[in-house]
Amino acid sequence: MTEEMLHSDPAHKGEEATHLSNRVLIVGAGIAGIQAALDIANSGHEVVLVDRLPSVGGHMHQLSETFPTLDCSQCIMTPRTVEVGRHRNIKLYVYSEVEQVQGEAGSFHVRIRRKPAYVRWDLCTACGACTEACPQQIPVQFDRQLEIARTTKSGQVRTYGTGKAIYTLSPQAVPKKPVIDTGYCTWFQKGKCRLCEKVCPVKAIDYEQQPSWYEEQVGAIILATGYELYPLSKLGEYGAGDVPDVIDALAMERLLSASGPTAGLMRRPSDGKVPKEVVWIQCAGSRDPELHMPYCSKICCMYSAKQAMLYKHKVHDGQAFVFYIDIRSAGKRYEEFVQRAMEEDKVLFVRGKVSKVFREGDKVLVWGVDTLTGLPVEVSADLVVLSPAMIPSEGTRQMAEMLRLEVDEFGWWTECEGNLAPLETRRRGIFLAGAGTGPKDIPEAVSQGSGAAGKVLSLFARLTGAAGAPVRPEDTGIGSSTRP
Amino acid sequence: MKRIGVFVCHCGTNIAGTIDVPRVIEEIAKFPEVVYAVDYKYMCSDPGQQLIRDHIAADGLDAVIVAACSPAMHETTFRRAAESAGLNPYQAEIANIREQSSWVHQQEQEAATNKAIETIRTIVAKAHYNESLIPFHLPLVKRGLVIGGGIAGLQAALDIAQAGYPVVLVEKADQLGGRMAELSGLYLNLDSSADPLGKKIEAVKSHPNIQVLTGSEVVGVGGYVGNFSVQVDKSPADEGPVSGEAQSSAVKRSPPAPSFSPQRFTFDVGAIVIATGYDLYDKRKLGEYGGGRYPDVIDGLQFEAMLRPDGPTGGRIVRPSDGRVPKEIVWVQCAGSRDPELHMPHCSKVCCMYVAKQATLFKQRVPDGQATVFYIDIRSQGKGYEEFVQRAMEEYDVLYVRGKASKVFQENGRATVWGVDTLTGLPIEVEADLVVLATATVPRAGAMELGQRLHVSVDEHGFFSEAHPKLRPVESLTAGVFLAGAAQFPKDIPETVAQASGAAAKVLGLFSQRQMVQEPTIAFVDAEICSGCGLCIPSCPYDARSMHEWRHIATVNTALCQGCGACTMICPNKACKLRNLAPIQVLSMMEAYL
Amino acid sequence: MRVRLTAESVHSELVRRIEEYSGQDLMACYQCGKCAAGCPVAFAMDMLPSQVIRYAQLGLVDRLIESKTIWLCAACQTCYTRCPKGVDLSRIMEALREIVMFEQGSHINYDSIPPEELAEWPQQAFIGGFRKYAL
Amino acid sequence: MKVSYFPGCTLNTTGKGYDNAVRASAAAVGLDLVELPEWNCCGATYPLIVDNMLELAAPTHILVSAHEQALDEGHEAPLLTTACTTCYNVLRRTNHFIRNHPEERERVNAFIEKEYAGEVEVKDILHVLRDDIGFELIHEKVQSPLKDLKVAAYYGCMVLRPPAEVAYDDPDNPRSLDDLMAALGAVPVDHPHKNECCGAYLAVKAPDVTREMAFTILKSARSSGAEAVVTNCPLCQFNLDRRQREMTQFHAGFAPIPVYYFSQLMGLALGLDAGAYGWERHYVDARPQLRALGLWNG
Repeated sequence: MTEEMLHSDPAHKGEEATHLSNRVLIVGAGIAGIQAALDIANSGHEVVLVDRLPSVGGHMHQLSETFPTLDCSQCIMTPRTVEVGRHRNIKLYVYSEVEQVQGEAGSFHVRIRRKPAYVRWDLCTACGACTEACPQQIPVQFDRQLEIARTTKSGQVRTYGTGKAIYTLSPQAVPKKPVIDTGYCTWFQKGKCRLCEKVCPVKAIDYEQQPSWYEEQVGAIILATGYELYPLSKLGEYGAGDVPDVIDALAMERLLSASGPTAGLMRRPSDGKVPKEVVWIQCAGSRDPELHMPYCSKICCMYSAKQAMLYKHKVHDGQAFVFYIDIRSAGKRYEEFVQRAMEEDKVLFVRGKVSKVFREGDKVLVWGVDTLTGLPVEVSADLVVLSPAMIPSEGTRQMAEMLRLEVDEFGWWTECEGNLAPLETRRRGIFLAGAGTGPKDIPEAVSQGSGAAGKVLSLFARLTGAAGAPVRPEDTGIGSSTRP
Repeated sequence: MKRIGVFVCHCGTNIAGTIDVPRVIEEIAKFPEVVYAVDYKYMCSDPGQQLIRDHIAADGLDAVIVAACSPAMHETTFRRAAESAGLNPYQAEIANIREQSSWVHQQEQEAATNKAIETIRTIVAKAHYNESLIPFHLPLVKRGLVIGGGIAGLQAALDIAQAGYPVVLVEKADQLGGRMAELSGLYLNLDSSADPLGKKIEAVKSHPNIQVLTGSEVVGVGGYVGNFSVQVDKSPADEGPVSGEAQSSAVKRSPPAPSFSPQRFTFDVGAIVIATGYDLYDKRKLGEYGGGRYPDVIDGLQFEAMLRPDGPTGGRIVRPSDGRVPKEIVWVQCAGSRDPELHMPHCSKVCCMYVAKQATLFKQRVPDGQATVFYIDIRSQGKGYEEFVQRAMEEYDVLYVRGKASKVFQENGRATVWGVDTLTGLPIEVEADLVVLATATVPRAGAMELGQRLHVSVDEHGFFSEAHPKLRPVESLTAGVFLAGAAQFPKDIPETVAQASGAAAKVLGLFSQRQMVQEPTIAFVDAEICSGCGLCIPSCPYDARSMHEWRHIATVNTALCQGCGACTMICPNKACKLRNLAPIQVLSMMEAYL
Repeated sequence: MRVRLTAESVHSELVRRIEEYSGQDLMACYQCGKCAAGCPVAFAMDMLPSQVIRYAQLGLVDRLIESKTIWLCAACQTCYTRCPKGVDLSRIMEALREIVMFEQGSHINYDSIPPEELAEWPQQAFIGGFRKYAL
Repeated sequence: MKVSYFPGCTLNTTGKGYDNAVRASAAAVGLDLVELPEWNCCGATYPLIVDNMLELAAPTHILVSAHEQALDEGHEAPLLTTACTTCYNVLRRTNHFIRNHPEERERVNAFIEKEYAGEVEVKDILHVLRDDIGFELIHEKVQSPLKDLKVAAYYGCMVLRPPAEVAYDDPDNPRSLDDLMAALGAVPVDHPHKNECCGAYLAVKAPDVTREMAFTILKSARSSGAEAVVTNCPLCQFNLDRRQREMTQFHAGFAPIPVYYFSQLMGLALGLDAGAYGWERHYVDARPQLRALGLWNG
């Protein structure tokens, strides 16, 4: 795609005559935002892509493998992230947040705040020397704050964080530039160390770096702000997040991932042992209008079946138990996938919601029920994986206020109309994609990403007056007789 | 002599965990023409690609080999990287040492390492002969074809048309609207679906960029992305003007003179959206439920028809057998779904929700009625769906019974369902006035044939196959053909609408280009050797071959050729060759290996 | 008492024997309940046919051995005919009967049956019953 | 048409009347049933455990006899029929197993010291009458039509399940017995439980359970308007007929209903002497009904 091609296209005629912008702001560079960005950029429009993490990829980047094909998530994603990183029509603002939006469809004025990375990315070559030199092992958000115990040479069990105070999200990160976590960095906390500065061959470390602000002019906005998981601390009956071997599903993804803190080896956090009995608990905070979230989080059934399957592939003599209320495998080849987990990997699905999870010695006891036999059951597990409710990502509400848009009582974006306008908001020129409107699996998020891109492209054509050239019957031979 | 650089990827531990990468580097550095060899943790990462670019410049490389994963994964990535460093992209090759070595020989590290070295050696031999190629440019017809006038097709057509491109919308039935027109209302808000659908239909019909052909079928498709030639037959029964209010317009219209030959339209389009939707599984195949045998055992769409104000009963819920208002209705879920042994293996996705909606509407209209639903798992995973089902239970007293029904029979005017409540462990019998089977959602009849006509792959059941289940859900595996709605797999309305807009975006992306770019790694005919025997013509699965008009040799239609190589196998004199996979390359690769 | 599920219990020797004798994969069952819904003897059973598989999946074979259900199965094959997963439950029932009879001996005593009753029975009922309920 | 015939234990003893009727009716429509020269019990249940070799020996022996008879006596094709549905089920499934399991076949052959690979075709008598003789031909031979007697055809389990191995009819909605009855001048009534199990050999262990199962079937036949039930299974005939003794006691208002063997009605319709058809063994005497219709003057 070249500029020349762009402007020779009839769909883009008339642009130059107006003050309207045909650039797009996309908030969130998860898979939905990435898809929308690529579809729009490949159609010749410029995209401003903003994400608050230091690299693009969102939650999909954290996943080990994806259902139902068990494709490695990072592997299938890399072509997209690399393309985003290199695309001439995509302007990337990572480690940044949208601070202000003014204007209307066709001309929005956007202010973006970029957080200080304390590393001058223009100089950094991503050699990794800083991270290697950093003495501070910390539990990192990307690994869901996991801390993994390892047995040292002396036989002692010691717990380590899974990253360093200066880090990049993953080896395949785009862009692959480090940031400093000031909350842990010994220099910021105690005023000493500066080891990273010493080892950096290009003098890119800048402890004095300040936030910076950027202004952008766009004609449309796509909100692809995604989801977060309900905090374990709110699930007291399941250990409130205080039991190290009770982890959430994204932490399990990291444990299963080859690029995760254990390099894909199956180890439990408390003592680094291989877990032989693992329990998955569905609907941890979902389908619970009384105490937590009333809605179904949609994807948990599938990823739990997948995780149980992957766990069995790593620990052949292990046993996986999944406690559920209803198995919701309603997608292409999903039902077959779950049945395969049962048949081939002997995953035992137990119908009944778990009531209590607690520590007993070095085990985690799970009290549940099998509603099909009517028996109360318990499992003395080595590791328990919760499927917490999906919730809107932090800051969605504030962004809604800024944009004068509606969110529902839980904070999910409200669509213009749930059935026939799922990608539109009530404001012209602002569109939605992905899990920001409610839980979605990857193909749905990707479809929506493309869909929102389609909406933007259509809008631009209308705004710029390129649309509406009536068809000429002689082109198709379909005469006017077919029209009333 | 070429200057070849080899870049070996660890792929984290995927490759390096099994293969002794340092030894690979040591060995390949000895190969002739290899002037540089290096390894890196993730070659596909930004720094990995930068490494390649840097060395193309620094070492004056004129060929690059990346020893990594399957070319299906990253060939494009590395070719682009090479191109951005000024190298012809077709001088970049992949040696697959992951899928073909490290993954399949995890237990034999020594052998895996040797195999990796040999694999790279063969690619080095190939690279020696690689030519610098330039992609072809082909003209692009900026007109879309949408097949199917349901909500998916309507939405896709509108999005494309509104962006300024002409669209032809072909619908088999005499009216637009598809299955959505058969629905009584939408779940969640229980709005009648007629209104919003009517608006969409109106928008489509009045859009100056859309031409609608109802009562029509796509009977032939030739060509390729950007240049499809389409043949559509419009049935003679529908000669009159198209109208969304066909019910009214059909009332007073003198029948057209009988004509038995359909009207044939032939035109070119650049992209196609398949939105052919779904059918319900034939309930007659469900003998144990008496489908088709008992009048008061109906399927979900038949019940929808009863709920519709414009339906045959005028919106009254009545028993087909005697026209009375049913007091007790039983819904049987998974009728033919989730049944790999006897019927369809998949979950039909939409039944749980439409059953909850139907039960709710029934209770609203017959407040003293009893609604019972037999289910295996309640699948209400959509925005507001869980709450909707819980409301059906709480506010409308719909009784959900967990267990698949086993038998339905009608006796003395009542329809009896034999089921089970697996939660109490009790066998259950419900005598009802009406039984609604939530039959499996299957592709529209004829989907397989349409797939064949379009050279688009479908799965074993007739659902159109997406290019990638995760990341390319709206594209088919055939370039220029996109998918929307339940033709790909059962979907609810919001999902369908979003996917349709996604398919439209793909069309718009394609149309935003000035012309089509075609990979140059395709077949060509060596005119010197070709004897004009013509064997290659039937061997080509893409109809890319023909005889030259006056020279007695075979020719290749470069736009159609996919580079599959079938012609090279059948050609007796080896006059058919693939660019950058010439016989001499294959032979030297074999030689390198042996 | 809570029933403790462990990796060992769900793969106990008895579970393995049920699978071996019956030739059926217990985990192929996803507990839809259609077998129980159609079973003509379910009304008389103390445990649903689907629950027989469920107890076996949970490794709770003791309870199966005590159940009346396995002796009430008439092997009519209605369950198998309609099973969406093709699980032949009557074979699982037969395997369980075999296992129980191997330990406990026959489950029918023909001596206690009045001779005039015996004379009425069709031969096939007598022989079939003997084959199902006696070693 | 010559077909090997396996009576089985029941038709040789308590079901003698059924057997007599089958043989006479078959002969009357040109079906030459040739009893196997020597035969043993089939085992009465098809073995359902994986290691089934011992239990397969007996039925295989019968199949071998049929094969030898067909060869010795020059039958058109090695075809074995039986009027006992249990025997049919066991023999048919055994044959199916032998055909599809070459390794186990070798073991069975070694055990019985024969060479058998499934050459014989096993068919239920009703299947033979339907497809090899034809109900139309039977209809033509009817001497005294059954006077619109409303009958509920009852098939039981053995000729329907498992469908892939034994069924020659729709397992959910079988028609063959209904069609035969229509050919004989009766009126088959549709009723939903023609394929439900009546309890089979539970008869010997839990007669009360069998009673309830039979009641479900008979009640439904009655309410569908049937005046009689007709079956092709001797065990079902016993369960449905005999259990009516207690039914009145447990279900007030239950009106007993005769349960015929199909061959009894066939013999009558063909105008044969039905004297030896075992009427005296019925618990619910069918003769008054037949007398009232003028079909019986004994």
